[in-house]
Amino acid sequence: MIDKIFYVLSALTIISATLVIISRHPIRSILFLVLTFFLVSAHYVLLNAQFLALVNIVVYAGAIMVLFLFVVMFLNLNEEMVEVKSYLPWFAAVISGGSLMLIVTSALEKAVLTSPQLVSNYNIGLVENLGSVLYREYLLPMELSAVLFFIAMAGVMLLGRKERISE
Amino acid sequence: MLSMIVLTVAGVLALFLGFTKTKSLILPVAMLGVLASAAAYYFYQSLWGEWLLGMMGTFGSPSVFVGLLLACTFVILPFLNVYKLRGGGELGDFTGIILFSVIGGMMMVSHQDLMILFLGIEILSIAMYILAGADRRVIQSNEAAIKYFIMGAFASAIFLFGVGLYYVSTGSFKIFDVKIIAPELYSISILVLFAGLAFKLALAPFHFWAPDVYQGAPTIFTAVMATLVKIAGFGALFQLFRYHAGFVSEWIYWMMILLALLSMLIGNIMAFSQTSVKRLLSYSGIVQAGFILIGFLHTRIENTWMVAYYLVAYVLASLASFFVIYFVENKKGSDDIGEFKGLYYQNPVLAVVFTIALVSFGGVPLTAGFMAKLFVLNHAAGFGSPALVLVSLVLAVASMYYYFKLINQFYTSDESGVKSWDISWGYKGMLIVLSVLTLFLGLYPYGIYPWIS
Amino acid sequence: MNSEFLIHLILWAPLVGFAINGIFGSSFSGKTAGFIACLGPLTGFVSTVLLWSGFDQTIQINYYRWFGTPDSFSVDFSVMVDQLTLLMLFIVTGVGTLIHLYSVGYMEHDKGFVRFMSYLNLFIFSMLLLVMGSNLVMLFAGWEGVGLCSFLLIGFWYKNPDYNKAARKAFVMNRIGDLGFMLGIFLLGLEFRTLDIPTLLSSMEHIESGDPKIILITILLFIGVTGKSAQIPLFTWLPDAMAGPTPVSALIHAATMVTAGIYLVARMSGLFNLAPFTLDVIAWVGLATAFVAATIALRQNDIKKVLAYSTVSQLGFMAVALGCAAYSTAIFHVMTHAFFKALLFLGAGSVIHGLHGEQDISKMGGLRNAMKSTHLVFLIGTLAIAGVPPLAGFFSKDEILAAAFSHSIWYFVILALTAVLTAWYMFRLYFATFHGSYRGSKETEAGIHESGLVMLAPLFVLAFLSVVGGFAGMPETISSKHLVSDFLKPVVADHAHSVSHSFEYILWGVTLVLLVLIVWLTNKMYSVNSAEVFRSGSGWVGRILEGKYYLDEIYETLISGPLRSTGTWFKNVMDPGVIDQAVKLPGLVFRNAGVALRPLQSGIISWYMISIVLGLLAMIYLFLF
Amino acid sequence: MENQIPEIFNAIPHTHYVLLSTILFVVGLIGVMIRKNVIIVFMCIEIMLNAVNLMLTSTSAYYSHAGGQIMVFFTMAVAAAEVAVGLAIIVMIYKNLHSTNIDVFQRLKG
Repeated sequence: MIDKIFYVLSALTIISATLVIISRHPIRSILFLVLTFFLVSAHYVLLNAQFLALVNIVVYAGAIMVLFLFVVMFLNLNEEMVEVKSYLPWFAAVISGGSLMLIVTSALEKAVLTSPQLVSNYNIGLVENLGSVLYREYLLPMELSAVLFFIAMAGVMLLGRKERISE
Repeated sequence: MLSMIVLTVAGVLALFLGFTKTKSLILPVAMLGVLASAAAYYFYQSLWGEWLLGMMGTFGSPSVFVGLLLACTFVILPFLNVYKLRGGGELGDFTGIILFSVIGGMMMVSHQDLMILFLGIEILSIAMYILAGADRRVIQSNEAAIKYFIMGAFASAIFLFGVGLYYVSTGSFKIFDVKIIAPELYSISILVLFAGLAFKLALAPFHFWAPDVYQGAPTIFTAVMATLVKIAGFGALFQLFRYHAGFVSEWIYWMMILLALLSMLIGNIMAFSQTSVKRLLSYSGIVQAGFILIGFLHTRIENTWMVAYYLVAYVLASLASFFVIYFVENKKGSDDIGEFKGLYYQNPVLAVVFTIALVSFGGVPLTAGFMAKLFVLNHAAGFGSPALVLVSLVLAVASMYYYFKLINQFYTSDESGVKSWDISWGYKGMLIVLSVLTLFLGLYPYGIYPWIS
Repeated sequence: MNSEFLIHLILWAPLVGFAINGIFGSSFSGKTAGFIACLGPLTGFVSTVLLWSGFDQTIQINYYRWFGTPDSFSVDFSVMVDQLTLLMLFIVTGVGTLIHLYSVGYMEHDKGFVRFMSYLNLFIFSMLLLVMGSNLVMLFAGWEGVGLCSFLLIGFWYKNPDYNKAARKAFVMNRIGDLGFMLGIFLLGLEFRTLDIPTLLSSMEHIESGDPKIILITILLFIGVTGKSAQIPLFTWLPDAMAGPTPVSALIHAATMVTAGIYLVARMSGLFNLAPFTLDVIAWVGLATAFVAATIALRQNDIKKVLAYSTVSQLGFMAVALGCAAYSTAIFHVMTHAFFKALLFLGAGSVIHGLHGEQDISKMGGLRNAMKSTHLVFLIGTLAIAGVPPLAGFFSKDEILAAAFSHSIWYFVILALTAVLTAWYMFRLYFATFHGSYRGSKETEAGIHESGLVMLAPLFVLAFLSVVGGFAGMPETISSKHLVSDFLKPVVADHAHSVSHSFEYILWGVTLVLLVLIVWLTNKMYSVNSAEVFRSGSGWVGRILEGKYYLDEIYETLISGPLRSTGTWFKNVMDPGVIDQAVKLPGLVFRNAGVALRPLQSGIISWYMISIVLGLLAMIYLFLF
Repeated sequence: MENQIPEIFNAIPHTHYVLLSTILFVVGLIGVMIRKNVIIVFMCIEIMLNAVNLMLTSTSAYYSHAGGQIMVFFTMAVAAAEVAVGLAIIVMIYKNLHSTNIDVFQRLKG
């Protein structure tokens, strides 16, 4: 049962991601991207990572995609863009993407990944577990990511401000 | 940790001072912050262990590279003053962003965990995307920002893919005590991580963004990109391979040789026919990065000094040349090679400083650049790759051609009738100090040996 | 005085002069700056004399440990003075002082006077570093330093784009030579784990003669020599470098810098003796250079160009001496050549000065009346270089001929022929300049004037030296004491040469007869009133020589079309044009490759990202599969 | 949920998840290379980040190692910061050039 769910979900995820990159219409791309995020969240639920599933929907589908949508609307880009018809980049992209996939696949084939002794706790994805790990083991990156937001904040203010030149 | 807190506080202060009327305080505060941070780093290192939770290390190479980062920032900060002209609000932003980006750099050079490395790269890169686009009404600057941003984000995604594969193949983000579960996947992950870092370092064939971005970005920030990012990137690479040298096999050695050669070759070839000096120097930066990479063959903690010495030589010359370009560009409105004609007659200090910087890039004896190349090539010869030494020597000599073509311009008398002009003594003094250091380190490399080993 | 102190003084005085003039020069009057600049080499010269008077053994001074690598390889910042260095010090500081003095007069009206003098000081310092350096890195530092100064000084009058080009040409050719030198040093360092010259030479004892590694190293070093000492194939920069001010031509491109290569080989004579093959190469290159340059000089009309080609030719003589392992002979010729060539250049400078910049000998003539002193010293110089006994050039050239004769008859024949040519073009120059009647315009004739005392004094000193300099090395036929080679014996590993006395006498006799003949012929041909004889068109030989074998024209055709270039290149493979060609080739390749690669840097982000991915994939395929 | 084994760990091998993430990553990669609209290119980069997130989360679950999921947390933080800055840059450039077509940005080249 669960394996069927997995395969259907995976297929849907890939299809929806593909639709993102082949839709001519930016709004459609955004909607498919939101769908992809939901599907990925479903995978998280399957993996017992409820907290991430929730965060994924809130942050990605909620905040980030709304931002995208807002910008697209703001810039009035909700019509098709005339893209130059050239098959060379398609060709190069598909071939290089395909070979990257083949490389990883062939490396995966030789690998024996899960060793049973590693699997001991299946509840790590729950929020109480994650929270304690985050604030105990991973406190340093947690605090340092504040710097990241400082920069983003200062940067957006800087880039958005009108430029004044007083000689 | 304390030093990073100090830097953050200084950065936040700078941001807030930018909103108030007391804008002249920004730079002193920032520079004091850098000094305090350095003091905190070197005098309270013993306190670090409990704070860092094994995620960052201070032993060995990190302390050298952090020192370099802070010193470099200290030199760059006063030059931000030129942005006072444009309504000081931006000065606070720039200062704050640069201070924050140094924290990213510190994370990169002292990481012991890929999580920290990734965060550090992002902090530094996002800061650089913003700085590249700082001249918001100049289309070149806009273009530089978007190019850097799109490609940088793409490279970050690839780097993150490497992190993911690393995690799959080892079950951890730690870069020491590695238990390899899937060797093939592990090799791929190391290669992908390397490629991600090579992008940030502008090593061929991942260098395409560099000339465009360096040319388009405001010159002062080009100097930041050419120095801070390179120091942080090479520091991160050093830390990564210092721990992994034992795990990855021979191929990494050949890969480094290939990338070094490719960078030197492509950088040289492209630099030959450039007319924009910033662009020329960005290609020359690619060549220099190739040379530095030679110092990574068989990365060991004992090699730190060599890489650090090369970086010091490179940073001194880069800062000097980009600042000179800034002043010329500011005066004449373009960085075309023709604008440098007769520079000696217009402003002898700038001409001489730039000459020394270029001569050092080219590796003429008695400059730091010569020593740096000599150490690196000696290292390569010691590991039995005479062909590499031969080719790099030939390329180093070939590079002299375009450096000297530029130098030639400075001393050609110029009929355009541009009057001689002057810059303030503070900047002049800084530039002269950079040149004197270049010469001093060429004459007495041991002057900094105790600091970098 | 303490000899170590003297060495410090010799080395650092010019640098101090450079620093003072470089930093405070703008606030000095011309006289002060000139005085300070002259003080540097003068101090050096006086100290050298003092040092020589109390000299008994090699002195080495280690300033500090310059750099080292973890694998116990280190290089000191150190200088040493032995007999060879001492002799070179005399030349560098002595001739240097005279030329400084001369420049004060020659350049006083130039607005860049102070800058010029400070460059000259810097040059002297670099040259001292070169001859005093006790290890090859020091030597190389000086080597690069003189190259840099030469680059700055050639292009000193940058208003003319030609000068710019000349400066760049000199630069590129020298870099090719330097590359060989650098590789040689690198290999030496790898092989022997030291670059200290005395240590290096003492470790040569265990090495067999003809070791391929040694041959490779010496060939590489010799490539460096061909660049700096203007040997075939890297000689064409030197005549072009005459674009610089005349004192520069005299100091750098005749007396000191170009002899650096000869000095290097003499310095490393122990090493070169182990590579007979390299010595043969040096000899043949020297022969070719001497002959080709002398033939080109026959038809040049620019007074400085004639002297420049003559310099190249004389350097070829020195190289032949080196190739015959007669190192002290080569150094002896370096010394005498420094005297008379500096004299000739400065005399030419005086002529040019007097004629307000005219350099074409077809527009000169009859100057012996207007410029009596210059005429006298120039005549002495001409006699000296032509080899009239008993002037300086006679003895040194005679010695080289003897060495060549004892080595191979072919060397001797070619060299003797070249010596005849030398006399021919020098007397042609002399008669054309000072005899006949003035061929320039009437207005300029009125302005002809003799140079001032500041310029003439050095000329007289040099003329005196050109007369007596040769007695330092009289052949054993005359005197059993050869001052130069006896002095250099402890440091230079000469092979013994001897020729029979009767041969010497025949040689001298023939020389004298030929000289008289040449003087008579050239006087008849070139002491003329019209410029007709200097025009081209006298047969194909003349045209080729006049066109400098068309080196420059061939180069021009090549540049004009990249498409045509390949074809022309093949056409000219057997032609001397290939020389200039080959020198330009790396630049051409790089430039064309740059043009070819530029489309890759298209500015299109998609393409950049594709290339990132392709690069990544290529790396994975190359290294992991 | 007292540490009982979710079915998925028995039914699906870990490699399938890695493969799925790789496919998603490659889809994003292709999108980046072929699309001309900067905003869409940027969205494709988001797909790539998400693919890696999936890889990290699944690996974290299979290895019972919380680090992976913490890393996802940070990746999201980074993505948010990147989006903020990136969209600001895009808006800025749109104000000057009135286009988001990637081929318009060709002034700097050579």
